[in-house]
Formats: sequence, structure tokens, C-alpha cells
Amino acid sequence: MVALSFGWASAQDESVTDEAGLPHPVAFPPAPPRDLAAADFVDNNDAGDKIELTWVLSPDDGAEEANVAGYYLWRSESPGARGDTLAFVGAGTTDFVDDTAVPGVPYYYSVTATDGTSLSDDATFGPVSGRRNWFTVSRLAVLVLAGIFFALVLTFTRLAERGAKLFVRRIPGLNAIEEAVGRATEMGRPVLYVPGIGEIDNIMTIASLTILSHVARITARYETPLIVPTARAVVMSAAEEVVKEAYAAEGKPDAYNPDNIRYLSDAQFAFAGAVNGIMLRERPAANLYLGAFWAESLLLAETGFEAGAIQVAGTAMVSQLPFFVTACDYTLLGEELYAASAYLSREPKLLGGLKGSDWMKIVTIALMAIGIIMSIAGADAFVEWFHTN
Amino acid sequence: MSWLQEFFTGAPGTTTAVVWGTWVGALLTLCIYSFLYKDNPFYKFAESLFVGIGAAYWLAILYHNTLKPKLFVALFPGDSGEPVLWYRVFPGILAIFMLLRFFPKLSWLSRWALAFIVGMYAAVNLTGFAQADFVEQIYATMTTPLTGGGVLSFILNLSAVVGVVAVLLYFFFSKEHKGAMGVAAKIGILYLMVAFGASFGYTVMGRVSLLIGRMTFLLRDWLHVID
Amino acid sequence: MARGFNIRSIDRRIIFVLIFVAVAIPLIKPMGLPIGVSPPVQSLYDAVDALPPGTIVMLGGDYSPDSMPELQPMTIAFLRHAFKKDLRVVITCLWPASPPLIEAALTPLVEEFGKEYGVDYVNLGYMTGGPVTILGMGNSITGTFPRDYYGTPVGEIPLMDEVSNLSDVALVMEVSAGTPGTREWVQQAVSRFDVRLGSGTTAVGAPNFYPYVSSGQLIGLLGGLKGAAEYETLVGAPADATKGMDAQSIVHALIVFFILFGNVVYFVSKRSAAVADGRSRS
Amino acid sequence: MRREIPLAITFLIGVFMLVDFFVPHTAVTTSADELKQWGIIVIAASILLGIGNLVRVHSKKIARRNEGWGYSIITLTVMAVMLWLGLWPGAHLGPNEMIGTVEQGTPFNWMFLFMQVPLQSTMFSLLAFFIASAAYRAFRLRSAEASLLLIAAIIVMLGRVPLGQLLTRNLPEHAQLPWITETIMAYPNMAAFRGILMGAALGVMAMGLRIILGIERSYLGGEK
Repeated sequence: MVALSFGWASAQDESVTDEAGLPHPVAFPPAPPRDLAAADFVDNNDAGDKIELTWVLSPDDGAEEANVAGYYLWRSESPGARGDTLAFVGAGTTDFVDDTAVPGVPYYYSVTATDGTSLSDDATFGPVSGRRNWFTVSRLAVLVLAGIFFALVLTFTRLAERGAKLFVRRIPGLNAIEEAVGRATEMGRPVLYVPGIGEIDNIMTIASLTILSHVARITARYETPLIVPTARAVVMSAAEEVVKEAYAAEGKPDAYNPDNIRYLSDAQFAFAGAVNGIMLRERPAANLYLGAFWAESLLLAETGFEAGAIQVAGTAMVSQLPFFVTACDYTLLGEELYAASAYLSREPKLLGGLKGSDWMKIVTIALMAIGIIMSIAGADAFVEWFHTN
Repeated sequence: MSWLQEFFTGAPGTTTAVVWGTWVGALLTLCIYSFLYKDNPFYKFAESLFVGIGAAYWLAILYHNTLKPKLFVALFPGDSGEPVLWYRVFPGILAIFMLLRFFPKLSWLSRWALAFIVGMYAAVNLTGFAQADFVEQIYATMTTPLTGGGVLSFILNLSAVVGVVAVLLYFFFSKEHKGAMGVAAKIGILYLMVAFGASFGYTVMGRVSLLIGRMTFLLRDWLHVID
Repeated sequence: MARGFNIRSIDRRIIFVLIFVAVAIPLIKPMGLPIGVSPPVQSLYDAVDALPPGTIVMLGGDYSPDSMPELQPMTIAFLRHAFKKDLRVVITCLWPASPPLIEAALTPLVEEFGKEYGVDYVNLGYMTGGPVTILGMGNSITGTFPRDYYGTPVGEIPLMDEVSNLSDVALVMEVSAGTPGTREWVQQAVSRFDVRLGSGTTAVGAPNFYPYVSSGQLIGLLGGLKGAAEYETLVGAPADATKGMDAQSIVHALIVFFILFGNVVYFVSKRSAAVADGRSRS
Repeated sequence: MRREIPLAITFLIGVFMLVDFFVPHTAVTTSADELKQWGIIVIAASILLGIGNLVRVHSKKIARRNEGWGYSIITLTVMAVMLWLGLWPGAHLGPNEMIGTVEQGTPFNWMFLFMQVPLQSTMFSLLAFFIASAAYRAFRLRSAEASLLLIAAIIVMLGRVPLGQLLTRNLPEHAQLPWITETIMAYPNMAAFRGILMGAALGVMAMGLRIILGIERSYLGGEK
């Protein structure tokens, strides 16, 4: 009882079936479906075992009389025979994927319409066989767009290595940082720089250390104390190196105070509590929070605000940005943090990535504009090319 | 060890294990909340428990659920009837290399293991982001339903397209934010602020929910004030 | 504080007490505010509801105790829905702390609906690897999870005979607290293997995932405790999430009040400080 | 050689996994599938490494009598107990291995459910208090942008709870807070996050490229 096993039981009581469990062709069968086509189906895990069948509905499908209940699909290894039942699909269906094919074996497919009691003539197609494919064509867009982007990134990286002047606009956040440090100098109070609680391999931490180097050079110049609390031992030693180097570069190695680069605690809230203690005791006039922050962002920014310090923050942790924006004087949003570090360091790999992303965004915007117009104009082939699954 | 068996026996929810457990849980909860008054030894005690149990728990379940079936049983199935996967020797060696980090003379070998997973994750993330978060998002923007949905739907959908473009331009660093670019960036920042506002509201909601969860535990499971 | 007392630097412990009270009272004396259902929750519910009995679905439990108050109600509501509809459930966890939390959710439900382990549902336990593990399941679930949470080889579990890879699963419900979670499932399963994915996430994560809802990469989204309460309402079994909604409402109102009042006090005192400060800037 | 071999491993694995994304042929997929299983095993080893580090840090703290070393003793002690319960075959009572449910009587699970669960979930519920305090003391309408942010936040905070629904239930549909909230989430919020997502995707892709090509080597650590 093939029909039953597909949950199609309404007509089953009246149907006349042969040994194979299929309805006999009796009087007025529905008109047959047309134009059966079968082709190797390529998917993301293609082992050559899938063949996709498509056909055009029987003219009676959906018509008032002789309504079609569904279609039987058969697969055979020799022409002219229906072979084994492959599946029964409901009315209105025009495609089916046979995922039980053996790669390389030629198959002949047939499809017939049924009204529940009788079968139409066959529409047939064959031979066709499943192939192990070498490329998932639907993913071409990913390959092409990633290829364009990588070409841009590598070109700009090469240009930067050769010393070409690549323009990157100055991030307003950097001005805010410098103003804050200047203000602390004016007031004769220290600057507090928190490089987040990320590990040393976190790209936000790395970007933060670049900016720390810039800040340290300014504080070295003005001989303003710079306090750097850290939550990771490795970040502390990296910060020590960065600050010491900056003081040496400014010709003030003696002004460098190693006691101001501190490891406080690995535990999130304990760290926040300890930094808050520094804010209340040593009263820095400028608090800079740049790097990877989690829930402690809120505790730091609140205490700093209460203590009346100028606060500048920057992070790519989206869920923490709202708190920084509302409690700090200036906030570097997401990519601005990386851009600021590329701008300051002029490191080719960072500049190449930044410039490559920039121009890829322009390509993207252009593609989206064309796509929207095409989509409204009904040019689906163009738009569907970007549909990759 | 019969006392231990007895500890766990009884109707669900009423065993000695559960009754005592609830008390232990409640006291530890209060230890953490004492931080609200100020940092203190009770909080520090609770925190150090948390770190120790968490690490050991992870290690144990890592052994039972990952390492044992994937590595040890694959290599030495014993009488479990599962096939021997001899080639799992290679990741086994890499895993040992990884742990050589603890021995300064051999720690350079741990880089081989690190290089293996860094390379794999770099590629898996690359294709994942490229497909799902880049190309698919371009496709979704292209197919924004601008037509056939009435005036309100048109305005809202158009505003979404404008927002995507403006935010992309806000994070464009190769040109000063002046002129047309300045206008686009201004629009971009408006969208970002609304989104951060939504994020803010949701974050508040999440934190409050956690407190409600703990309060439910204290009032219901421990004190039985509510049901 | 150093500035001397004013209403701005009110001891924060007073605020803490107010919050405590605002949570406790509605829990003790519930008001039963009505719960409206938002479109992303409705569409997820409809997708699950439309599945015929016997269909195999997957539950990805990827959270730890710190987000349990928000996410455990989602797990329970989804499992209840699935068991009620006689769907069969395969559970996988990418977070180490999830399997016992899922077990805690399962125990009473299994009893209530009389479900049999290994036939109606299976808990495959924890597997490290995040995105790589999801990718592995796209090719072979049994190869990626060779044993279940209790150490039984999957070959001995009847339900797993019918599940070879993600394409044998009609729908995946991912309950996610972070990474690895919803984003990795979208990247590695939805885009790559055309899996139908619905997700419940913490409130902190939810706004990030609206692009996936809009693009259809997610068929639905439950955001935070409210999302869980909405699903509970649809399933017709109000539980912890629904009970928490009154307290949630009151605390939100209180926090909105704090923001508004705090700003008023701030700007008024800043103006008067500016007047007093006119001659001598500190 | 100590640098070249790791760079070569990263390159080969990276390229092979990229090829796996585009090529469905079994010549690639069969070995790629097994490689993923290897990746899972090696990742597990890296977690062991992290836990080992934790033990080392605390042992050092105790050995040097650093501030708070007493707490390190507590950490290591409960860790040892929990490990014994979880790994030592004689320590369990449950029918299945050492893990399992409380009903099955495993002390390992008891410690998880009644110690780890309350500790971890309470830790983050502290934030509800901190957020309330910051709401009063630090969230300011300091600029047009911050004001827009806070207004959106207030709408969402009220619109996502039953109270907002109750307050505006008599207004026309498009003036009700839940509708406004869902509209904010589904349009401007969605648009901004899509823009952020696409930018972040480019960042991850560029980083992946640099790692696979060996331009980015910071993960290999010091040794100049």
C-alpha cells in the first residue's frame, strides 16, 4: 500500500489495487503530466547520489473534474519499463529529488498522474545518472565576492608595504582621547587606561595596545602619570613593554613608573571593583576604556562618571556599546576601534584590511542598488545568483 | 556507602539531597549577593568555589562526552564492538603536543597543534561569515519587499535599505565625513543609536530576568513563600 | 562622596533595596498582566505546530546556569510543544553545562507525556568544537556524536537509526546564550546545509539576530524571558517565564523612572552649579 | 623550522577546509569530515591546557603566599573533589557513568546543580542591581545621539513587557507600544545590525585570509 504509507488514505478504501499495491488504470484517467526532465542534483554534500526530477503538471491537476490526487514516480535501469516505485507526491508538486541513486548508473524515470483510482499515461525521461560533482555552483557568488575582496585586501597590503600613502581619515575619537589626556595634564591628575578584560589574542586587545602606545607618548611628553590596570597577566606584560617603549621613544625613560601598570584580578567583578577603587582613591581626570569589555563596562563607566572624570570608550562588543555611549563623553563604535589602531600604527596588514573592507563596502552598496532595481524589474536570475544555499 | 544512597532516595523533589541542596544553593546565593553591600570574604569564598567546581565539571564532562568516545574508544574499543579508527592516532599526537606547552623545552611542539586548529577555524569562520553574514545579507537586502505591501510597508522597508547603506558608509574610512558622505554618516549614526537603544532595552530586560530567576529560587524553592 | 551629600550621589544601596522590593512583591502578589505575542515568536510556533506527528526535530541546548532563568523556560516550552505534538527530539549541546540543565527540564515532561528514552527522544550530550561540530553534523550526526550523554553508543539507540545527518531533521530549535550558538548555527547549518532553524536567545543577544529573521535564515526568534513567556502562552502552559512578567514590568518601569529622574536631577543641579560656579572655576 | 612547520600546517588545513566548502566531491569531503573530528579532539586538548593553566596559576599563588592565597586553596580543593566524583569509577552511585541526574543519585551532579548553578546564575543577576544604579546615576541625555539611544531604549523597555501593552491598549494599533517596539526591532534595528554584521564579516574574512597566508602570526606567540 504505497499510497497509505505516504499518508494519502482518503481514496484508499475504494481503490482497486493490484499485487504491487498500485491502482489499476480504469475508465477516465487524468491527463498525463508532461515534459519530465531529470538532472544530476548538486548540493552542498554531493556524493553523486541525488537526481532532481521536474515535470509539468497534468492539465487536470487543480481542474474541477477528474481532479488529480498526486503523482507516482518510477525508476528503472532499462528503457521502456517503469521499474520500482520511487515515491508518491501530492497534487500540485512539480519536482522531486531522488537521493537514493548510485553514482554513475544510468536510470530511466517515469511519472504518472493518478486520481486515486486510475493512472494516466507515463511521461518518461532517461537515461540520466548521478555524478560526483567538483563544484557547488550555487556557491559561485561566495567565491567571486570573496575573491574580489581578497584581491583588494592583498593589493592594498602590498601598496602599504611599498610605502604608498594610503589615506585613512582621522577618527574623531582620537581627538577626544587627546583632549581628555590634555585635560588631565592641566588638572595635574593621572590618566587611567583600561585595555579591557580580553586575552592577549583578542583583536580588540591588540588594537587597544596600539592606542595605548599613542596615549603613553602623550603622557610621557607631559609627564602625566598613566595608570594601566589589567585583568590578564599576559596583557600586563605586553602593556609594560608598550608603555616603556613609548616613554623611551619620547626621551623620558625615567618618567616611566612600572608600578602604574598593574595586574588586578582575573575575575570580572573583582577586577571592576579594584578599578573602581583606583578611580576613587587616585582620582584620575581622564578614564580611557578601549578594548574588549563585557558586563563590567557598566560598573566602570558609572563610577568614572560619578567621580567626574572625562571618559572615552571604544569597543566592538555591541552589547556593551549602549552603556558606554550614555555614560562616557565619547565612544569609538566597533570598527572605529580597529580603524584608529590602523591609523596610528600604519601597519601594512592592518591598513590593507581596512582599505580593502572600505572599497568592498562600496562594491556591496553598488550591487545592492542594482539588485533592488533588478528585483523590482523582475530580473530574478541576477538576484537569485546571490542566493547561495 | 549506604548513607549516600539514602541521601538520594525518596520521592522526586523531597530527597535529602534536594532539601540540603536547596539550602546550600540558597546560602551560596546570599554569599554572592553580599557583594552588593561591599566586597567581602563570603563573596570571595563563593567566587573561589565557583572557579574550582566550574573547571572540574568541564574537565569531567569533556572526558566523558568528547575525549572518551572520540579518541579513547576510537583507538581502544575493547569489547564494545565499535571499529578501531587507527588514524585517530594523529589527533591524539596533536593533543599531546598541545599539552607539551607545560614543558618549556618542548613547548614549541604545541604550536603544531595550535596551527592545526587555528587554520581550521580561520577557514570555517571565513566561509561561514562570507556566506551567511555577507552574501546572504546582500541577497536579503536586494529582495527587500518594497512593492506590493502598501504605503506603510514601503516606507518601513525602504528605511531598512537606507539604514543598511548608511551604516556601511558610516564605517567607511577612506574619505572624510564631509558633503554627501557626511550626510550619509549622520543618517548612519541615527540608525546605530536606535539599534543601540534597542540593545540597551533588551540588555536591561535580560539582567532583570536573571534576578527574577534567582528570586524565584529563593522565594519558592527555599522559603516556599510562593508556588 | 567627596562632593558632599546631594541627591545625585544617593547611596546606591538604597537603589538596590528598591529593585529587590520591586522584584519580590509582584512575585508574591501576582497581577497576571496579559501577554501579547510578537510576530517572530508566532512564526516559530506555527512552524513547529505544522509538523506532522513523528517528525524528528533537534533541540540545541547551548547555555549555562548564568542564563538559565531566561533560557530554561524556552527549553521547557519547546519540549512541551514537541512532546504534545508527538514530535521526536534529538538533543545536542555545544556548551558543557547544558546537558544536566536539559535533563532537569526533561525529567518532569517525560513523566507527564510518557515518553521513552531512545525512541521518542535522545540526549546526545556535550561536544566541544563549536562551528566545526555543527559542520560535522551536516555530514554525519552519529559520526560527530558517537555516544549519547550517558555513554551509550548511538548504534544502540533506535531513534538514531533514522538520523544520519542534519537533512534528516525537519527543524532545529537552538536555545543559545552566546558563542557557539545561534550565529554559528546560521552560518554552518542554515546557509551551508539548508537547515530550517528557529532560535531562542538571551535578551542581550536577540537584537543582533533580527537581520537573520528578516532574511529568513531564522524562521522565528524568542528574545529573552518575554519571548519564553509568549511561547508558553501559545503552548497553553504558563510557567516560570509567564510568572516573571509582572516583576519584569514593574522593574522596567522603575528603571525608566530612574533614568528620567536621574537626568532631571542632573540637569537641574548642573544649572544651579553653573550659576554658583560663575565666578570661580575649580 | 619551528615557525615554518606551524605556518605550513595552518596553510594546508585552511586551504583544504576552504576547498571543502566549494567542492562536494567525495575525494574531498570524506577526508574533510574526518579532519573535522580531529579538530574537535585537538580543541578538547586546548581546553585541557586552559584548565591546566588555572591549576598552575593557583598553585603559584599558594606557593608564593600571594594576597588571597587562602581562596586559591579552596579553589583547588573543590576542584579536586569534583574531579574525583566525576572521573574516579568508585566514586559514583548512578547507573550510567559518573554523570547523570540527581534522581539517579550522582554526587557529581548534585554539586553541579546545587553549587555551580546557584553560584553562576547569581553572579550575573548582580547586574540587574548595577544597571538600576547606573540608570539613576550615569545614563545621561548628554547629546542628541545619546538622547535618541535612551528614547529608543525606554520605548523598548516598556514595549517588551506586558505593562506597555496594558498602558497603550486603547490606542490605535500603530500607536501601541508593542507594535512600535516590534517595528523598531524589525526595521531600524535590523538595518543597523545588518550593516554591522556585513562589516564584521569582512573583518573576519580578512583576518582568516591573513592567518591562512601566514601574514598574521601573532597566535604563534613570542619568539622573534
